Amino acid sequence: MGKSTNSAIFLDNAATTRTDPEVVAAMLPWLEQNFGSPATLYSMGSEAKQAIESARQSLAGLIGAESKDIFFTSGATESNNWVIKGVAEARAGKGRHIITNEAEHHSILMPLRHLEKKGWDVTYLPVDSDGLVDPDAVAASIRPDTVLITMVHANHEIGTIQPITEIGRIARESGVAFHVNAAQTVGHIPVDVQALGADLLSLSGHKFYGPKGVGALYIKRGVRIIPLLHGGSQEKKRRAGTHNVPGIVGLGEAARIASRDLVAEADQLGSLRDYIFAWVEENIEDVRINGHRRRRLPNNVNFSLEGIEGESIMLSLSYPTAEGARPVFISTGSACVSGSLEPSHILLALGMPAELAHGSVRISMAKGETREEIDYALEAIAAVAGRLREMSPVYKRGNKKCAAFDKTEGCDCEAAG
Amino acid sequence: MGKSTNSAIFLDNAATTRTDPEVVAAMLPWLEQNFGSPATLYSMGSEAKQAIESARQSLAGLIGAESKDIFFTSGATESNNWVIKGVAEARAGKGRHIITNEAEHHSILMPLRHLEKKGWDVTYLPVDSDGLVDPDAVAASIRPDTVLITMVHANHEIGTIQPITEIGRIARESGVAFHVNAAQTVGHIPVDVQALGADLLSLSGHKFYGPKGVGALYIKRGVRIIPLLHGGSQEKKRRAGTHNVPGIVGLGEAARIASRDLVAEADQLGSLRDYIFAWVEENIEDVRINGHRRRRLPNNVNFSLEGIEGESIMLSLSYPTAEGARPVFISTGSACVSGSLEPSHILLALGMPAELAHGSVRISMAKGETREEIDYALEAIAAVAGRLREMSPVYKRGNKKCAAFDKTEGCDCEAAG
Amino acid sequence: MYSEKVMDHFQNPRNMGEVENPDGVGEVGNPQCGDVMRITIKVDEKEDRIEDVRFKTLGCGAAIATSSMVTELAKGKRLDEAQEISKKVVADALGGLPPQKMHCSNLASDGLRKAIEDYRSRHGN
Amino acid sequence: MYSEKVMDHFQNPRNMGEVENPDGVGEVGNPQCGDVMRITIKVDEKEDRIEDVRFKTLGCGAAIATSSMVTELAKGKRLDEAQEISKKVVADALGGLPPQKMHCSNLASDGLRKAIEDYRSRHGN
Ligand SMILES: Cc1ncc(COP(=O)(O)O)c(C=O)c1O
Ligand SMILES: Cc1ncc(COP(=O)(O)O)c(C=O)c1O
Repeated sequence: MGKSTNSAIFLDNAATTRTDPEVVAAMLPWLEQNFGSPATLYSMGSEAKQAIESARQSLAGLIGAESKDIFFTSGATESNNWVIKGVAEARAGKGRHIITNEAEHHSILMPLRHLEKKGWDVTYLPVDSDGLVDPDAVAASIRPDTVLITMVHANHEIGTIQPITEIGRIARESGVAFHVNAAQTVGHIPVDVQALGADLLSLSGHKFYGPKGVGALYIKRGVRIIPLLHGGSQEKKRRAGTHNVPGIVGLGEAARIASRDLVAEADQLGSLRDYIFAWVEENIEDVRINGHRRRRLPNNVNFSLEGIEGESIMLSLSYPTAEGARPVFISTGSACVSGSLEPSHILLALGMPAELAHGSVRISMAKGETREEIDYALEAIAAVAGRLREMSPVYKRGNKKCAAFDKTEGCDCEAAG
Repeated sequence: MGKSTNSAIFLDNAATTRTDPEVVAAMLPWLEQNFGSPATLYSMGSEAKQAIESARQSLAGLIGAESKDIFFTSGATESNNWVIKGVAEARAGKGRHIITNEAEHHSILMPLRHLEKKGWDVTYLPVDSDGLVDPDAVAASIRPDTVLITMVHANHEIGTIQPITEIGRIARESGVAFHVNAAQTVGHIPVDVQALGADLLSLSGHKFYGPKGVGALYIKRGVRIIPLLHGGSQEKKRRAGTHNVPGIVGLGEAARIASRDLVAEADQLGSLRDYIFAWVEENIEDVRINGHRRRRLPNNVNFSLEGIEGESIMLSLSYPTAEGARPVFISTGSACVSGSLEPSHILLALGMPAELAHGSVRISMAKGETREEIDYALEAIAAVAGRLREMSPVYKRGNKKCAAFDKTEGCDCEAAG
Repeated sequence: MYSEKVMDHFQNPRNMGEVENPDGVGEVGNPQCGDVMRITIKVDEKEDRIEDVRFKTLGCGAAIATSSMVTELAKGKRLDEAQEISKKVVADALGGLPPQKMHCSNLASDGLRKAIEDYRSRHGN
Repeated sequence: MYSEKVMDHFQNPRNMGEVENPDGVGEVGNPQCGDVMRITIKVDEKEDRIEDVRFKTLGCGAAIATSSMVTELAKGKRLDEAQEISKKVVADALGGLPPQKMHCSNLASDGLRKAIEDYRSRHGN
């Protein structure tokens, strides 16, 4: 986030974050000088081994785990696939039922769909209009053949934080393995595997200022899981493959930094987030806040702008035409997926009508974000919204208007003025 | 490979190679500046997308593939697991038989063992005393229910290059999918997916001066394979997960450099290799060359020293005691695996007696290796061998001596002088 | 993802708005799908020519750019010629569209055709 | 992987070789397993004490270091004391061994015990 007038304002940190310069600095010696493999006995290898063990400790410290329960992977997608396929396979003898919710990340939903094709039964619990899962519904859906409950800690799109502790307690009482996908929370809000009651927990380095292509899975001692990557004896034979030493060192450094900065970051971004909500409601018409107002990630803001479409908002913001204007990078829940413009399944799971989901804007901030940048971005968003609404054939056409939104009642559309 | 007297001589490049400084330089902008995800539409994302597409082209060029058939992974271990599990699952309807050989890498053998537990039938073809698979044996083992043949291009331990083209032809004629694990060959000798007749081909960046934690799988158009990592729509929905942009860019750069340097490297290292064999046979007693003399990787040397054990050779070389001595890093087929010193399954597959396998030394060179360093290393090896043999209670005890080695006849052990 | 020409039409759309007292109106798409295009035309009756044409569009970058391009292509054309403007013609004029945008967000030529039909039905042919 | 003490004994093994005209010889291990230790001792018969002890070892770093350490520990000890030198005692004296090396490559104390037994059997007790 440079300070020159023309530099971009990056507000898509839920997709990926800048690699912290301290992290890059920590990685460089392992890219440039010591390239040894930790599997080897000679000095270069031992140093690499020490480096990854120290990264393991930093990461364990960040999430309240023992370091021997941390297994490095290529990212949360791998961790999630590993959990779903590996626990399913390890526990298939006990049963073939898994519980999750409708608003999960694709790296959870797609492996589950795959299991369904192979005869597994998956319960997709609904979420309420704020995106929350009801712990009672989790309890009610547990069956004798349930072997896994997997819940995202915080949703990547709307930032809603699930009642993980409650769900964890229910899982423990029922003897069902409990997996938490903490890709969006680790490094941003306190995550403690014990407090959450997690048996397994996924995370990804690049979501909290670490490198891309590296992540981890926490596996509580005693939890049975079949490897996803079979092969060499790395990671106690549970995850094969030559260690990505620079990546792992970077992940460890990101964990160390997060342990230091997390609370301050959450405070700072939390107030900016609330400021944004207030500003948007004050200054933009026909806008709706998505996700829970308080139980949400401090760095996440999501709202829908009636009558316009997200990709065009995003493009207008990122390629501004005015001389000297700063590009603003945000994301939207309106994505062009293979041939049709599909609104995010997460927004739809809230009960939101598709046309509103198409108009959604996600702002996700990084630590150090400034009020100045946010003000700039907000003015830009308001201007773009105005311009696109002028272009829109449906905005304020007068025949339909969405009143206060409530999932159970749906969008209350009525003929208006 | 610095030039100062005390710097280490790294001869374990089959385990992992130094990341080429040009590769590191190519990666840095993607670590330090542009951290965008290629999945996003704004400028940072588009640039990242262009960068990975250009890496895909470089890599495709190196192996004679079309770039749309290249899929990025976290390394050869993932690629191999993906192939074995993904092709098995996609073709299970046709049959449940897979053909491989005894001397494969663990990232092939372990997923196969796993499939065996689930009811698959695997034929492990023997190799001869040079490590070669007999194509006729492959042809003879094909059954109506055979769905996959997987063969390593060159063995990582003894460097023997398999008759892949012949096996590829047999696979094609039988309509069986053919996978080549080219982790050791890509970037070192010419690899052309067409010429080899490969339907699938695995590779790993760090084996040819690229970064660790990134690799690829070539999947010929039309070959059916179920994803290993389900989730987002990256890599045409075949391999989910946020792209490791710096890693992929580094892999592409390594491919570009290899396309340029490969032939010269193979020439230079090939003569050094032959020089080493000649030197060792001339200067060290009771030594045996492992692997095929000519059909082998140019950078690979492997021999067994009678009467001593590999780990102690390796440790002695890497922690020399003499003032100013240079450490020499090699590897050995004698590995301490969970509680017992196990000789490499690859050396045993050659029919070698375990005691000789324990005394094996692998020298694997990198481009730019110098005759001076090699001479230094050879003298060091000879000295260490002498010292350890003096310490050995079994060397030249006079009661046993291994004559010329031939797999079918086994080690010809007889009472000697 | 988008060509320069697409970005140009997206950023500087031509003929945005509504023709006053239009002779024909065509609307296609569906807000639930994230794409709605409304094309209004003014027709020079004597010449059977499109005198003026404007668009209003809700949709993604491609939807806006193709709308803008369709109006550019249609303006001044005879109705029978304008009716021939296909999705492909529009996409080609923009230097190509990403494959996944070829169909969903490239409805403007349908909108134009609808507007022409509307004009014809109102004028009895 | 190895402690400094292990590396020291590996690099500078004490009492390497064979006692001349040994009073007892113990050999354990198997070349197929990559580990063979041969311990030879000279016994001060009057004192029932190990006067000299030497080792020859084929094996990994731990095998050599533990052999060296066993001879250090045994030298000058009474036979009954020397017999008490266990794998654990050797490993502890070396500042610990990697877990996977604890058993396979730490046979030297068995070798020593065998050498003592050999001495005793030859001397009739
Ligand atoms: C909630 C959540 N889970 C999983 C992932 C997958 O992470 P990665 O792409 O690093 O594998 C992401 C990010 O893409 C995410 O936001
Ligand atoms: C022949 C062979 N296959 C596969 C691999 C696995 O590669 P990686 O550890 O990079 O996943 C290696 C190296 O370890 C290898 O030498």
